[in-house]
Amino acid sequence: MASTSITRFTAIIRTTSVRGLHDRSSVPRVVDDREKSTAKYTDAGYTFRYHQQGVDPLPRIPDCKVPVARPAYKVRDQWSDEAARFGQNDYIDLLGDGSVHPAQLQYHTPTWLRGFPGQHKANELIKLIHYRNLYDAKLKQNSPKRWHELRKRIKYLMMQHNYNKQDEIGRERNLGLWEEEPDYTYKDKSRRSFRDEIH
Amino acid sequence: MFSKTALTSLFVTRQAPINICNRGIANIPAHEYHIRFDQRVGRKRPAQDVLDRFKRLNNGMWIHAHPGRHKLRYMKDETWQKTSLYYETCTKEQCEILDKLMTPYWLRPKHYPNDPYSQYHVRHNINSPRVDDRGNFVRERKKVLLDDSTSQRFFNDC
Amino acid sequence: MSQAIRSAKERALQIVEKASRIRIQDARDNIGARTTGRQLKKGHNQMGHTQGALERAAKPPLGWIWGDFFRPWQRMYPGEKLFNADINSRREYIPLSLVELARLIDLGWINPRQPIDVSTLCATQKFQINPKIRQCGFDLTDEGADSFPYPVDIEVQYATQSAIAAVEKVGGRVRTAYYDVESLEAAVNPKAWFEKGRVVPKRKTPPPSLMEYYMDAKNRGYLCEEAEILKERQLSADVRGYSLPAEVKLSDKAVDQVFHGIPSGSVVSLADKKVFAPTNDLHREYYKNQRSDKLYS
Amino acid sequence: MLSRQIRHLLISNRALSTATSSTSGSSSDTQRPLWRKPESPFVQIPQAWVSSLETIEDQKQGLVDLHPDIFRTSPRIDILHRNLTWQSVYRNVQMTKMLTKAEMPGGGRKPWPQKKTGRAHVGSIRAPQFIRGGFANGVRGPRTWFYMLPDAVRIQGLCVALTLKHTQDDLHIVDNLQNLQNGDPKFWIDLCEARNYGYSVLFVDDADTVSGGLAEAQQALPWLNVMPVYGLNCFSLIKYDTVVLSRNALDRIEERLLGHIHRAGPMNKKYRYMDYKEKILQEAEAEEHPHMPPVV
Repeated sequence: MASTSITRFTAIIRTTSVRGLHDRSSVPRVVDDREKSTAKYTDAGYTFRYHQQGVDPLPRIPDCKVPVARPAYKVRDQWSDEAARFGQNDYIDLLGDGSVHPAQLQYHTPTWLRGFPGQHKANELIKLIHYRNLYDAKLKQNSPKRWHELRKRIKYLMMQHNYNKQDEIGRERNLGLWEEEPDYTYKDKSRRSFRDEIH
Repeated sequence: MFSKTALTSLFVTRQAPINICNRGIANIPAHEYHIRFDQRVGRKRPAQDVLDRFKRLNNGMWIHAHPGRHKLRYMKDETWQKTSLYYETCTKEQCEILDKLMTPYWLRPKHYPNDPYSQYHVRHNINSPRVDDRGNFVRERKKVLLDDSTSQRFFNDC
Repeated sequence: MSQAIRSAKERALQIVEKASRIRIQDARDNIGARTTGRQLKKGHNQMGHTQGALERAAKPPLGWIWGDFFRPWQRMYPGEKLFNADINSRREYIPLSLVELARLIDLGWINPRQPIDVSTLCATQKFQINPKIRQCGFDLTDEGADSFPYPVDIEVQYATQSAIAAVEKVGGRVRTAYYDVESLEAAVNPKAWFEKGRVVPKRKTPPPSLMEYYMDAKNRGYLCEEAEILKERQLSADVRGYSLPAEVKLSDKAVDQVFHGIPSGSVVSLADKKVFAPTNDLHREYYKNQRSDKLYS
Repeated sequence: MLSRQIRHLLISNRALSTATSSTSGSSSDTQRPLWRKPESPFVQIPQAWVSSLETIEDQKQGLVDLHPDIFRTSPRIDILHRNLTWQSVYRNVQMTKMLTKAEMPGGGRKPWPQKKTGRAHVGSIRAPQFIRGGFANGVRGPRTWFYMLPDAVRIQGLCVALTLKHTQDDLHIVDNLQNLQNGDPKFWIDLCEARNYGYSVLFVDDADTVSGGLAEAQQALPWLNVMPVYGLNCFSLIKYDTVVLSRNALDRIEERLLGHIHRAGPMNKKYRYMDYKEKILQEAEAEEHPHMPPVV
């Protein structure tokens, strides 16, 4: 009994020490959380003070009476009206009669973003193009400055994604934003220039 | 570099070499080489110059014509006269990168009646996985309500 | 724990039963369900040899594998018009083999005693047809032609000769019929069409390029005369060597009709379960005339 | 290939045999026809007591059969986890927008000459290295985390949550929730205490509204809540210690969930913004300014 416990103890010691030596060279393995296993505590909040006596002062200027800035203390009520009903109607398209979808119930989001897929590459660009396509006329007419800025931003992002970031080469995610279409016309390579129209 | 596949039934319909102008590509606008995001809808566009030159078969393989097949034909030998008219298959790496340049429309298997390529849409004796990471068949058509053994018996397409 | 045979599910539930109440913070993913890849070598995430090459050197063009940057490999091959040039004018069909049809009937998705057409097949939710990208309907293919048991009355958009023969061998009936884009859209999803309150469209006559196909009795085209088709049936039976049983004819659609029993030009109310026929003379006249599908050649 | 008629025969045989095996000493409630009951002999049919909420003590009125596909599925905690994560994340919106160099006012002039000043070479006072400059790679604009889980996962998540509640004896069935006599909070506290309902209770009913004693109690007690069937979700099912279903709600839940489990179309139907775009924008028209576009 004792011998088994001792071997177990040594095993533990050995694993920890090996891990401490070279952690990154291990074979990729199934772990609970990779970040957790690799991240080390570099700062435990302790400042070494070998020659100081007494208690550390609070982080403030001496004799300054201004309290340390920190977020206000808040009590979260688990059973307030919103918290108690959190998540209600998330399954309404399955459990209801099928006429309502949770995407329609996102009343806290701006109207043009309700139900718009939010997690994908080049999200900002696609979002802005969507905004532009919806409000182009209004923008031009009533807030030309913002229209200009939007144009600038779209142009910048377009350059960014087409030239600088090369991550759009890859499988396109089906975001449900576009109809499927061939989008191709054969170009006759024997033409003198692409501008020549052949009829 | 290439694996040659004889697509013999296809080159029958080929135009006579004389009719083809042997001019190279002239002044294709620069954006066709670079732009992948479409301004209007904000999505990737299929690479047009790939679609001009390559064809994707339903089994995920790409084929292209033999480069230089119309050049100096009179100088070349009999075997070359014949084999230069075959289509060639791309390598695996090339197929993968061409797939990446396409939109989902072009990656979808399509069925046309009287398709001259119909014999080449299936490939047998391949060991690579039948499904991709999402469980969709890579090389074969998805059958409706058919189990695997029945589908093997009737279709023999994988 | 009892020694009776238990499924893994029951054993898992037994553990849950003994456990304390499961709270939100107890829900977690399976261990190993999400693992991230690890960078094995420093250079693996770099598009160039060095970071500098990535930052300021010329980037290869799209899809580059070999070749120089101005003439990468994919631009070294000659263009081929036969490959994709006609993509915008090609007609795509959804393949429907006889095995799959038999299987659908076996499992009760389709009633063989009713006439089968596009709406019947699409109502099984096993097929997706998008008329907007020139998918023109179903192509009846001949896989499983040897053992097709059901005498069905089926209307498809395209059919191979052997599939036609296989259906007719057991006394079935095949017709190939053309649906234009609008009527196919209505036939694919009738519920959405009716809910929008749209008028049941009239099927247009096929474009010139398809006229020949649908006028040919060999293909059992819907524009042929019955006598010719009868002759062809007999002919194919003689050639293939089977005796021709009596044909089932479950119902006949008019040449311009989309749904069985609903005349074109009418409006369908799903709430009242009623079909409203047009009373205005102008409308009636409009839906009486035969029109050709001029949208495509 | 099994023809439909034969399968029907098999199903009816099985139903008869199970019914005969489990009729011992229970009321007529037990023989509830379960739609598409699994044919496997290893499947246990879960059962629950039906009681009434009129008295403090739990008076059993009979047993009721529950559908094993819903109330006796394998306890996939990971699927439940996916559902809970989705529920807490998908509605998030971030309204912060950090302005870029281009969007900050001014900054068009070169602040000092390029060379010979001894200072850094700068083109604009709104460059990102300036305090009060624009932000590079900042948080941009209203950002959503919206995505939809596949239907199959959401349905299975609901089934798992209901299964967990049932196996841990936290799922109770009552005959009626509407128009109860007693609305006194003391009565409801005693009731929950006597029946060992735990800290919080969720009542689920078929109807949209609830009236009578339960409505009053719900007003008074924050940990006691009522939900319609269509409001049911994984988060609430797990958050509340006890879930009480009415008979109507039970029938409706089984109807809806089984309808989806056995539906004809694909279970992983893609959520497409296109399909809902028109409806959403139409609904939002009233909120919009007639001339000005919304602020980004």
